Amino acid sequence: MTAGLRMPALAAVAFLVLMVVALILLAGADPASLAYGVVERALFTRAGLLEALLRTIPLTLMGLGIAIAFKARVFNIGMDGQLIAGSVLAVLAAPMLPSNVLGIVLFLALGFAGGAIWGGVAGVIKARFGGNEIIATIMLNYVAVQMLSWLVRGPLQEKMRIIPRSDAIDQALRLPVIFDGTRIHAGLIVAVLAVVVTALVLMRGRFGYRLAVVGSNEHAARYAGISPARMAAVVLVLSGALAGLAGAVEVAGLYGRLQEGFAPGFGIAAIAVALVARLNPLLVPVSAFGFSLLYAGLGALARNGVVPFPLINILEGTIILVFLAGSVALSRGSGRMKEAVADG
Amino acid sequence: ETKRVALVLPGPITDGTFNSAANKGIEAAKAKYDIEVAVRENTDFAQIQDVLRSYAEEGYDMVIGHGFQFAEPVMEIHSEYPDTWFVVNTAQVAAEPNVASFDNRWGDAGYMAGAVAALYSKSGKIGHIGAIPVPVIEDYNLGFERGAKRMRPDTEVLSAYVGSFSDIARGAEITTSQIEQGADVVTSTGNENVVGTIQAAQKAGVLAIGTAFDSHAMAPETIVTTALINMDVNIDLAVGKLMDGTLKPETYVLGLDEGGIGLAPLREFEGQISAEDKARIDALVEDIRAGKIDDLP
Amino acid sequence: MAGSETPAPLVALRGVTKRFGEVVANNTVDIEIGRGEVVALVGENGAGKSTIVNMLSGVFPPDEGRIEIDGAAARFTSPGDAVAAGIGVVHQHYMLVPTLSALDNLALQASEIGLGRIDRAALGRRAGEVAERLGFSFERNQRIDSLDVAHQQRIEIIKALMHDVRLLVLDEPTAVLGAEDKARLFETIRELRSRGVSVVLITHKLDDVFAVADRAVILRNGAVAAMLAVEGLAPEIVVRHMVGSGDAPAVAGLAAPQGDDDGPIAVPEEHAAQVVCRVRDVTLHRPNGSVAVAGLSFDLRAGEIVAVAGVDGNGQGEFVRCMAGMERPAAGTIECFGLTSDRRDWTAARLRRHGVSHIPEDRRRSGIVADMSLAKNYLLSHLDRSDFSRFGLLRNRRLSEVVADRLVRYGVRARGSGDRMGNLSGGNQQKVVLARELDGDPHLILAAHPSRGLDLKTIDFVHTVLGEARAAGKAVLLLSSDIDEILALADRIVVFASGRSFGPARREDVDRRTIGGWIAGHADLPA
Amino acid sequence: MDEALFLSGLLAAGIRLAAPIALAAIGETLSERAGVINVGIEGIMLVGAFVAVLFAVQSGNPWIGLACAVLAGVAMGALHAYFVVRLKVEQIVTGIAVLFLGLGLSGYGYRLTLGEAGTAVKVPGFRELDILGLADIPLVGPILFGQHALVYIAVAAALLMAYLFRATRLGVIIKAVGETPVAADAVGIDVDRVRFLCVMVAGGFAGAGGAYLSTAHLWGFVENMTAGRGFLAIACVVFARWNPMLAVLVALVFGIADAAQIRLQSIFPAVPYQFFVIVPYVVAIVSLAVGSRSSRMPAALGIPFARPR
Ligand SMILES: Nc1ncnc2c1ncn2[C@@H]1O[C@H](COP(=O)(O)OP(=O)(O)OP(=O)(O)O)[C@@H](O)[C@H]1O
Ligand SMILES: Nc1ncnc2c1ncn2[C@@H]1O[C@H](COP(=O)(O)OP(=O)(O)OP(=O)(O)O)[C@@H](O)[C@H]1O
Ligand SMILES: [Mg+2]
Ligand SMILES: [Mg+2]
Repeated sequence: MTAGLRMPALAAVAFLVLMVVALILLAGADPASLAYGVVERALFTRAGLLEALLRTIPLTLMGLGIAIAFKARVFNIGMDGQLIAGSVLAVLAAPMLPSNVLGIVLFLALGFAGGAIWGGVAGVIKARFGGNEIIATIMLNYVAVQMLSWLVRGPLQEKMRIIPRSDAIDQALRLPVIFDGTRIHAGLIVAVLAVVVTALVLMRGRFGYRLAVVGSNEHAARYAGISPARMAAVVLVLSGALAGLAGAVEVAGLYGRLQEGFAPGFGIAAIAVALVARLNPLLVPVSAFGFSLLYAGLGALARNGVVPFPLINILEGTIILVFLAGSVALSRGSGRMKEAVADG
Repeated sequence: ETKRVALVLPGPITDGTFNSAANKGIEAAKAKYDIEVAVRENTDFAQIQDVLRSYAEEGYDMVIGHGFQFAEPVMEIHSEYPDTWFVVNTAQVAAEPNVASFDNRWGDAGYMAGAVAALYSKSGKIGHIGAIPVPVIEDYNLGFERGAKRMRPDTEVLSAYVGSFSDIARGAEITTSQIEQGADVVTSTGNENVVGTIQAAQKAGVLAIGTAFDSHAMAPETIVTTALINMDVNIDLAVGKLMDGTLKPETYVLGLDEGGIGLAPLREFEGQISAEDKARIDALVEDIRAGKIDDLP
Repeated sequence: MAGSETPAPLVALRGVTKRFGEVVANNTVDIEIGRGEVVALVGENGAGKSTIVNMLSGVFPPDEGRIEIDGAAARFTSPGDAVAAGIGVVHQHYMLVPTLSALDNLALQASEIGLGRIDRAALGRRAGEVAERLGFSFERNQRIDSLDVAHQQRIEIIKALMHDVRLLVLDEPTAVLGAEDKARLFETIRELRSRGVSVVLITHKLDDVFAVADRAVILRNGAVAAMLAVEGLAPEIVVRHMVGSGDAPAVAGLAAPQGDDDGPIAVPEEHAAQVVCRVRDVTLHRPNGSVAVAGLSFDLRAGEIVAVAGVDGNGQGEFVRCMAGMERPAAGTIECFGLTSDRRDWTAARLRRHGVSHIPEDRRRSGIVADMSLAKNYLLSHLDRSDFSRFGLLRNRRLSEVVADRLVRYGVRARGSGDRMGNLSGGNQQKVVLARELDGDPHLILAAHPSRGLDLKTIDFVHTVLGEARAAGKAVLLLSSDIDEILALADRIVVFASGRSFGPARREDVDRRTIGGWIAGHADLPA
Repeated sequence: MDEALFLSGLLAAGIRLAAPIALAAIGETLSERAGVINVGIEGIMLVGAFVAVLFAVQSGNPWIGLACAVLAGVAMGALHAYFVVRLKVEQIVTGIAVLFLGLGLSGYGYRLTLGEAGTAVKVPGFRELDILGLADIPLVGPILFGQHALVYIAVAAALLMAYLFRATRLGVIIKAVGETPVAADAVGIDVDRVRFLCVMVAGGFAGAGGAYLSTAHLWGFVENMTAGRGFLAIACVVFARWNPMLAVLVALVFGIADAAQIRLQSIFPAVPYQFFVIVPYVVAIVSLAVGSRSSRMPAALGIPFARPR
């Protein structure tokens, strides 16, 4: 079927490329050197690769959460809020944690729990009252953002009470850097573990199986004694927990304190990451790294400022579309929900 | 020889206030000094470190972070790049050998704005709409209230926040609600949301006081004056000191004397207040300059 | 006389071949359908019948060969083309929109009324006339997903008959129809034939063939095994051609039916006593809220098969779903394995863990996961089987071994346990469901229309398995619209009709007439 | 202050805040009913907002600006449709790309055209109507008769679409295409064509929503001025169970809740403003918990249609 779509797909690619080239020329820049700049930063500079790798950590954790949820056709749009909830709970409790490895583990666990709670709210609303999770999670995002905004100006604000941010957490609770001379921290290990565990549960575990059944045919699931409602709740808790974990990892690994907007747009990015990975846990880190590379490359473009900033957004959108169309032209599907929940 | 300066902005250069002002400043500096300039827009918190590092690694002589949120990342990395100056705007940080900061006295600016607003208000109600209570905006807010009370102790000062720097529509609605509550002179701080406030004032036919650079042209019949936050001065100072090597790792607080803030001319609105009110405004400005005001934020 | 003047047949398949991967669904098939001719298309599950239907209706084109209409090659690129060519189809898997009302489903295809406002009165009248002709009840405003399969089938048939078509293709329309409805449908088919309309009827029931067909086309492994005039044809011949190579039913694993068909196998006493489920004063409602059955009370014992008969839509479906923990009775209680229907723990999960297995009535909606492999479909009710998982992880190899064995045993036509369920033919899907639900020795088997869509051979096999289950002391609740099946299997029989229940009566105390009477709603006969 | 005045001000503001969300939601309802979700409407709204300003300024007539905004929205919708309907790629990912594209195109276009002059350009925007001169009736006047033309257009469109779904065969077709495309296909309906058109129309509505923001509610464009309204629109659609009239109502409740929190802020200056900003969202969550019987999304939403072959 995709074979018949090859020409239309290539046409789309051509159209997009021409459009972008035209827009770049309009800005008086040279498309070739500009493209080179992006690719170079993304692929051929140490800094670029490290930047991407760093971004890959949270996107992987959150992408896994999305994979779990979407596999059950539970649409968790609330990762941003769950991430905040996780980091908040962890930072709140940080002063009470022991200053050692156990403390770090507990810190991350609290992040996990915080995300689980925030996701659980949506879960309860869905399972108990049949409220749609898409609305619940979107709304909970806004609430979490404002709550963070209040906390860093109120109860959690630093001693000096000047800047809207929390005090730094104990140095002992920070995730250690694992490659000297870089910012790559132990969160990378956490992410790898998460990938392994999620892959096992989703692809080999009974729970993962139930999940896929619910996502694939609710009625059949019900007849088999699996309650989609219960599943949806569990799934929202789990995916929320992974987002919360990501939040705790970002705080413990990079910033050491709470501050507004420390993970902007990660929620949406995670959805793209997971879907491009066709909800396959093993592909999620790959997809996450891919998006991070794109992001790092475009960052270089944004810095040298040869083109107006909005062109960066245009490129971002275009590259995603070109990837999608390209994957059709190469007659691979493109992570359709249907295929994603099917199991061959 | 040519030096390279990078300006890192939290928002877009088209916001008509905070970021536009900085951009205009760097443009001016470019014309004035022998420098090569790069501007990075829409830098969210998660990106700051990578952006600063990249510029430093690319050998820039000075990287200007436009906003308090740049202070911490700068402090974290500056020692790794001793050949690059890190400058933070609207914050008070400094560190050997290469961190300096320029902090405009937003509080004083708000104070003057409040004073003018109080004198131009017929209803005795004025309002300030902030984007999000970041330190400078809180200072401005506080100054606005105190300045107003100084001129007319019975003035009622409304204050509300948009909860976003870019939500121009909600900014306009909040302004409208304050106008409905009787405010007849409003001011606003933030980014795009400021445009919303000015438009709401324009539609309702009440007066507004601009912030950042002189925005009189935006609505000549609405904008009485502007509480100038002269970002261009920050940048001119920073670059100038970089060029002649006089830049020190310290915080430069920019008040009226340094030209870091100011009050735009009243223009055609001058006639709308009595001569003595006008005199009081001029006097106030002088007193602030002379440090005679005790309740500045 | 019909159609004989014109040389070219109405529709002809010429050397049509269709492959799905390595599966050859149709192999150089040549069939001619004359004007006003009724052609019966028969063959075992997976023989390729529905594939032909799909090509005739433009769902997909043949890989080789062509379809001719009036002797001219017809190139169907979409079902739209087939519709335009005057071909009406009732698919084996109904093409209805569950969330729309019956009437709106009819409006969907009524292109003649344009895109604008639907004159529901007029459309309802037209539909009503067709329904009347067929003797179907037709509730225009019922949502499809509130109807049982039999009523959905009726809507499909009305849908197909509402338009003047030149060729009407019916894929197993009788699978879910009771005797009454079937007779009326055949009446209609004959009447269509007399008006020169041609009909292709797909069925697994030989009586159907002899009842209406002029010719029987017999498919085997995707190829035409024989084309015979029904006139003076003997059933055995048809069967032989279906099964192939003259020999009696003997496909791998298919045990021959044991015991004689009339009168069930004797039941060991010790089982007969033990009560598995108590049904007390149960009242059941139809989807539209009306009372279907009131005051239903009986005990279901180990080692017996109790059959529920009656025209569909009289509460049978609801009753089975209640027994399965999918619903609760409107009044009264059901008690099984210490669980009671008025308590919270009356859930499918709990009941299944107590050994209740359930062959759902609506196979496609509730019985299978089309996107999953056969193995994963089998797993659906064996998730807790200890040898299927180790350290909480599934052992896929073990699973495939077991499933592969079942596929052979049940004669499922599939490439293997990794095959996608949705790719199986209807009957083969049903076989997989049966294999799944009859395995892992359940204590109570709820079998709703277990032999629906199955070919003769497999039906025998299923009946045998159910018989064995009974002999092994299982309790079986059988729901069927086929009196013969009921009489062949049941120990006791309950009939739901006209808002009440008849029986349960012991098999030996009733005969076809009595049951027929009850189904028709006459109480006058002994109960 | 005077309660009545306060109330009418509240409602008027609520309507102003609701209008752009409602317009986008009406379109998205159509698209999702046909089985296509477009999370990129935020981006399309931005394009609409910019195009409306640009052509209003060029032509001096806001209506021409609106028309161009709708066309631009349709074009963006066509792009989305080409990918998800023609190429059958993942809908949400495509939507995210459309979001970035719209954000970029609007900002870039703005900088190439009006950007230099910045916010100083005079925009000939829409003015509130005064239907039959009834707008001056105290209190109800401004609310019922003194709104922007686009508000009445939105309500009319929602009514029309409700009729479409309830009474017409086209509505039945659209619902079938989003619910059981294979059934629609079987009776000869071109599923992909129906979807393509619905997505394009949805784009047009989003464009109009943007135009309302930049030429009616405000007179001017700033980058990213939609500030998340596109996503609120999607929430409204789901909340309204894919019913266009309800979608408008939900949007209105949102708008009023927002207008209310704005006013509460200055009434209770002591309470941190964040607690007011979340009011609309909390309202939504609570009403989800209490008011909602479970709502099913169109069964084929997000799933490309392809015949077996
Ligand atoms: N979401 C659910 N809804 C309804 N019933 C469920 C659900 N999850 C599990 N069950 C029932 O409870 C039983 C035991 O639950 P449990 O979670 O222990 O499953 P399991 O078979 O142990 O698999 P796992 O090791 O993944 O948990 C399952 O066999 C199933 O019948
Ligand atoms: N979409 C498909 N993909 C792969 N294989 C298919 C597909 N459709 C049908 N088949 C295979 O083609 C063969 C014929 O299927 P078909 O549905 O025509 O059988 P049938 O005669 O209708 O059987 P039944 O009586 O059970 O309906 C079967 O082996 C089936 O597995
Ligand atoms: Mg078939
Ligand atoms: Mg278990």
